[in-house]
Amino acid sequence: MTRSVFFRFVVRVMLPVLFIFSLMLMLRGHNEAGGGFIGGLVASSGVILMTLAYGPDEVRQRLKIDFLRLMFFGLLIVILAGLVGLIIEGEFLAAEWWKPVLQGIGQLELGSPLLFDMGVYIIVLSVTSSIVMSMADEGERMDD
Amino acid sequence: MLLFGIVFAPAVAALVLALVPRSWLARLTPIVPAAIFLWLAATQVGASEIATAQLSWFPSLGVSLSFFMDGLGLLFALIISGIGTLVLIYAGGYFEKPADLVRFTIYTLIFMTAMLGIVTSSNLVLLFVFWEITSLTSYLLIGFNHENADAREGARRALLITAGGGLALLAGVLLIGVASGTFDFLTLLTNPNVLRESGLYTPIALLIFAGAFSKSAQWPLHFWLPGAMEAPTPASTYLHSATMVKAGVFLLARISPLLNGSDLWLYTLTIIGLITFVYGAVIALRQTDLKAILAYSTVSWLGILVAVQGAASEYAAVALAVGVLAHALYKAALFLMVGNVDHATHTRLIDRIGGLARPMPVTFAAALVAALSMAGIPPLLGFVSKETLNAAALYDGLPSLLATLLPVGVVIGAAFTVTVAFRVVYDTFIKRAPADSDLHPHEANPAMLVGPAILGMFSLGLPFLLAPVLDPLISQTVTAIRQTPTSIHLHLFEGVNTPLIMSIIAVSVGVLLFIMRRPLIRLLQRMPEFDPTGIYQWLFFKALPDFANALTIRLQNGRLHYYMMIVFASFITLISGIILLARISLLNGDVLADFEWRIAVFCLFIIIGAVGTIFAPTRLSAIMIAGIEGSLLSLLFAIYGAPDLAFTQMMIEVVTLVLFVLAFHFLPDAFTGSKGRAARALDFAIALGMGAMVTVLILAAQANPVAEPISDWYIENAESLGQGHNVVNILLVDFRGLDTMGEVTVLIVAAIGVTALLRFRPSGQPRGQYYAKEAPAPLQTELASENDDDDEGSEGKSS
Amino acid sequence: MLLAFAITAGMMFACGVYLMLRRSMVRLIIGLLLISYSVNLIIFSMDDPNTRGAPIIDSVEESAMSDPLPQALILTAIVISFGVLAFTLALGYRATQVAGTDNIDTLQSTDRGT
Amino acid sequence: MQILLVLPLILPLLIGCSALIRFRNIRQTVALICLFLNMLVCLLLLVETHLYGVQVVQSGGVIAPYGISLVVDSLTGVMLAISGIIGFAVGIFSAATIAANHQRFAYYPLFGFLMMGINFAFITGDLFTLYVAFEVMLMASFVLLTVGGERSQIEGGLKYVTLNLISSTIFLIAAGLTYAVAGTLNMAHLAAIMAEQPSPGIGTVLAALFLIAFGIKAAMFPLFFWLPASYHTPPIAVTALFGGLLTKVGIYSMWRVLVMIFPQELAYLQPLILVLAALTMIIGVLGAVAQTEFRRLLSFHIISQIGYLLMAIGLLTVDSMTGAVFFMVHVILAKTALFFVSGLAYELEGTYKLKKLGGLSKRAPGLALLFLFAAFSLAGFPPFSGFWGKLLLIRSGLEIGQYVIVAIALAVSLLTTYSMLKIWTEVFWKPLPKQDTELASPHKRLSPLMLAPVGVLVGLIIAIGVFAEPMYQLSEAAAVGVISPVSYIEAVLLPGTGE
Repeated sequence: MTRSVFFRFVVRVMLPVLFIFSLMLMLRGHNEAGGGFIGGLVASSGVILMTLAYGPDEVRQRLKIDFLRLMFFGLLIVILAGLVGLIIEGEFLAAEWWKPVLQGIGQLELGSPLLFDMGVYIIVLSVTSSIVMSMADEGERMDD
Repeated sequence: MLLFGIVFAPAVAALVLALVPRSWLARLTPIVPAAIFLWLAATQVGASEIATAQLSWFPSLGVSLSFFMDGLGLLFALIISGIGTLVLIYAGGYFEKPADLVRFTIYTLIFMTAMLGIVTSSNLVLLFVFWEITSLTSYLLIGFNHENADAREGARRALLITAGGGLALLAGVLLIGVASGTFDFLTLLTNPNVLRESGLYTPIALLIFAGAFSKSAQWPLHFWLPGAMEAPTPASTYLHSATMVKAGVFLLARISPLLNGSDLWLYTLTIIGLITFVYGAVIALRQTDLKAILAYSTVSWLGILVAVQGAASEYAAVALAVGVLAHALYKAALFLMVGNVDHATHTRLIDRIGGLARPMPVTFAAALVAALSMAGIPPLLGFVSKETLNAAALYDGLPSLLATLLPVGVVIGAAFTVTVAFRVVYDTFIKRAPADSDLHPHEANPAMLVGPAILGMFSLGLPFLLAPVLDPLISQTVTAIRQTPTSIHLHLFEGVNTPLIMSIIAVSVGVLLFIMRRPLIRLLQRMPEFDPTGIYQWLFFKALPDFANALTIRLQNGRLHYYMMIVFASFITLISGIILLARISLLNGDVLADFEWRIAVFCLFIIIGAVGTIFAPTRLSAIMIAGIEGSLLSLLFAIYGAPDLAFTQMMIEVVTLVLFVLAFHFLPDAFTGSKGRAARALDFAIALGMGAMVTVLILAAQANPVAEPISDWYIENAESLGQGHNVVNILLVDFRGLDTMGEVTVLIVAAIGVTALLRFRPSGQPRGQYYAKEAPAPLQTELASENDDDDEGSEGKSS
Repeated sequence: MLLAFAITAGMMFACGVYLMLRRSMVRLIIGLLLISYSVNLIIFSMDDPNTRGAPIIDSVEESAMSDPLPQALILTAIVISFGVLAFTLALGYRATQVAGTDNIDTLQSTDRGT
Repeated sequence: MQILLVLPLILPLLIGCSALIRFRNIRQTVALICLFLNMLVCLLLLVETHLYGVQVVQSGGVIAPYGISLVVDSLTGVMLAISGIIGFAVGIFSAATIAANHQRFAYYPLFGFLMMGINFAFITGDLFTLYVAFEVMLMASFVLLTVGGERSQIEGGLKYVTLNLISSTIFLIAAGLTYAVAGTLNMAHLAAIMAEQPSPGIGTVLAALFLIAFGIKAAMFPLFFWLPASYHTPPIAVTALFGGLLTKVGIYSMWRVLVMIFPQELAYLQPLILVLAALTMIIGVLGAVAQTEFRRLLSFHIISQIGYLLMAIGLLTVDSMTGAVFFMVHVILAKTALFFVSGLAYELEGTYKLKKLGGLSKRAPGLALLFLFAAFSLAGFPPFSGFWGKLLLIRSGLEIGQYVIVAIALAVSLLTTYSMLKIWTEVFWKPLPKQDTELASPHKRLSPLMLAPVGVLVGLIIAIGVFAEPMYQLSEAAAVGVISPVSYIEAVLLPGTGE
């Protein structure tokens, strides 16, 4: 694949923006449009852009994340979020909220649904990224 | 409760033997049936009470482990245990390898339990269970020497025929249950007309006939029995002559009080039985294998045992009881004799042997007695049997057709039986051996002589013990068959009467035929034979596989296109059929109420895009158009108040496009596979049909709501229960979190799948290139032909 | 507006089916994609089209909110069909690779032969 | 209580997460422990349901019909128990037979996800969740089917995937339309609503949609083509798991959705289902007759047995459903055991072709005995489980005078015997063909780990045959629970009364 320098530059600028945007989408999901899915997808679009710009091998070197393993951590988090409800409320997946008020920042809303959404975020991110990178690998081999 | 012991003792012995497979233990097992025989003979013969035993088994179905020992069961149980003892003793000398002896003994003991179960069960389903187990053990015994293809074939044939009959019997038994509400024989007997009065009498009777006839080798289902002669001789003796093949006869006798008396019963049994009798006797004569001769003569005798039951007279019952006993005694002896001859000369072909009387005197003596009994020569038991049979054939309650047919048939069949009996003994023992034969015969070992000797003694001795031994037993049996208390007094000689004259005619003719047997046999062998084996072979090994092959190759033809067409066509047919038949309304008035041009045009664009994917000239353009479709759809979602949906759809769209491009960027850039115009038109019709169905389904669902949606609850409770404002998100992570859990699982599995598909390849499939350059193998038309491309291990290789 | 939705969904489905029947691997997968769009639209049309407010509390009147349940279902369905589609793509890619052709009807060996 | 109903989902998911463990042996041990625990939990659930009635958990504490109810009634209990047993058996068998390089690609995690999907499908009380469960199951089966990448796997997989995706699509449409019509997705709620609707009506259309969707999954005629195209291609442990369980989930869903929610509509479709059942039986068994390869032959038999289960739906009486549940348990056990045997024959002789196999009754008498029992059970001989299954189904047909289907079922049973004898004759009795003796691995022995799962399954087959009454009681409870789901509806919709 031919990758232009300009494209690489754009991607480098875009990446942090996309990543922060995706986290924001995930966190606000409970109240406004957004959530783990969308967040994860946006984050993975960053990885996709990187893959297109640098090729899968370089992305692996730079990110040092094994997405195939990461997704199982995401699944563990999802299960954990379910178990929180089971242990505290006695109902699997029951919502459990913890809302400490922090001086100067305001009220934080932490809860098992948020944990759940985080798990979903991680899974969607890592699944999409690993699929795209596997496919891109194939393209690399083809070029050889 | 002793009945349980009697029935299951052999099976327990088999289990012990299976756990301790030693030949000395196998040699001890005859003790079990011997004990059963002695106990039965000592306590049950002449007993006034019928022993019963019952245990609950499957009460919901009305099946219990209930046994009873009436006269009919007793007669058979004595034969089963008595001959079983002798056969097991005989086997101890017959088998050379200890492992074979153990295996044979295990099978035979299990068979013994099953057979005892058949004759003592009072529950019909229980009877059927045992019935099928005898078929299975018979299968294993016929295929005992399974290295031999004939043995495998014979075993399969026997099982297919008897299992087929078994299925009919099962249906019959279940129909009895449906008609009467019980499977218990003794309960059924309290109202013996219950089946005759139900509308199901004819099917029940026919199904029971099918079961009994297949088991008892009645013409034209008899042909499995000669094939069963591949079994080791002790098994043939026991199963295919003395006991199992009589199970059908037993079943008819057992069920007779419930079903007899109709024309169906009378004519079917008499005519089929008579045909079998004459056919078997005649065909037996043309055989040259000693076992085949005996097998056909067994078929013949089973025929007459069925035929006499048609009229259900007292004479018939007596003839049946004495006939079963006499036949078991002499035929078992003859079979064991064949085993000895086979052992000594390594051939069973009657043309290849002769003059065995001197080297094998004991065997000869036993065989002679048995053959004379078979021929019905006084004063042997066979003679008594023949007399009772003739009397039954002359029963004056028969309709005129049968009144002539039966006696004539009996005499003809009997004459041939005489000839066969004489031929077997004469040609084996007395006639000089052929000049070119190289026989070194020797007398069999003692274990193999016990059986024939004892059986001979019974055939010879019983006629002189009629009053003390046989009369009570036969009386009990007849009482059980007819369900009316009867007292029978048998006589060896009753004066000169019609039965005796019939006997004399039969013997005379038989002797005459024996003298001219050589031309007769040659004539018979030249005659065209109606052999159902050919039909069976054609049906099961030609027609059936050919049809199955042709059908399967047409249906399962490997073309995904055709599979999808069938699925879609089924969908269209079923759904449109139901909508038309059930008159589902499609329009509820306001489908156009909130019509907006803006949206209509928008929808039109989507439709144009969809059609565009079809006409897109290249792969890339098709993918791009599909991407635009997704974007339009997400806009539509946005317009109709679904921002999450719109956003997700949009993002997914981008990722999908990237994947498409990555995956198919390197493939040859041309669509293939388009076929002719007609095929295209059919595809088009199916596609349009599916689309129309979707449209109709949406309209139909909206036009016929039956309940209010539950969704208001979510909006009302989202804030209080879900602690958030975005109801869709709360649904996903709170209310319906399990869905989401399943969904992310799908994603994870998909990621594993993609990685595995792309990375894990069999050796020989290099990555990143094509290896099937040329066209694949041409269509196969023969399923049976070997396709080595598809062989295991080489599946990955390039074609 | 239901009629427009119904016809649109139907046409998308029809085009999807037609593409699937084209015996071409790429078109098969595009067909599957179109069909999944169509199904999303089918479920989406279950809601009353007069309610166009996003189901986010306090953003609009509750009576103007669209039904959140079909949306949640579609979201799940979209994501699932994305996973499935990704797998199918990889499978289709590998199939064209082992067969050396885009033509699906050449893949017959597993049904035939013995 | 709570945790018990969730464990059949969590334990298999944990197997999935075991992919994180780097060492193959530990991963395998974890998987086997989880499968064992899963089996125990499932059996415990069966016992509990039998003693205390329908068990319900509202996930997330959201009251029905708004949340997703997890429900274990008698039918679910039976299905969970049998799938737990099969799962563990296949797990052990996999440990003995699946090659190490196969395991590298997350074999056990995929297996876990598949079990999760199956359990999820059994346990959920929500129509859309059933769809999700199906997708989990399907996706896992897609991957298990194609891991290895042999050409045959790719080809078979493509057909399997495409046709099953069509099925999922139809299912999804049906679920969406059901929500449009009845405004709910909770099965208990739906059953209560649909019971009051006149028939035929829109419900009949929905029932027909579900019939097609589940008909594809269950491999009903004429929708079965994906099965013979693909089932023989993956490693035999996978085939055994698929052959034993997957199509049966389709049948289970028919019972749960068609019989429980749309009984009146189903009555309208009954004649059609009977015809389809007959054709499924016949085509399946004829397909088996035409095969000369061990696994293919068994694969076609799956279809034939599905016909028997469809016949019960076509008859739709308590007796027929009881027979069907009984038959289902039997056929899952027997089919899995037979696939195991075919795999072990392959281990010994390196081929699945009947022509090239032979002599196994001498070489592996234990295996021969196990095959004989399983095959005779499948053919419906006493004293094995298949006999009672067949008998109950046939009796239920005779009771309501459906003689034609009964006659067909009996004839098909004879052909089943015929093809089982074909395998027995060719593989076990026939001497090993001479020209292939050098191909066979003459010194290979079967390890106890390979034989144990077959032994246990065959032991169960015999146990069910001999102790048929308890199994009948369970089946009857399951059948009654589906045909008149009052207790199911009450337990889900009126919490507190079901306990």
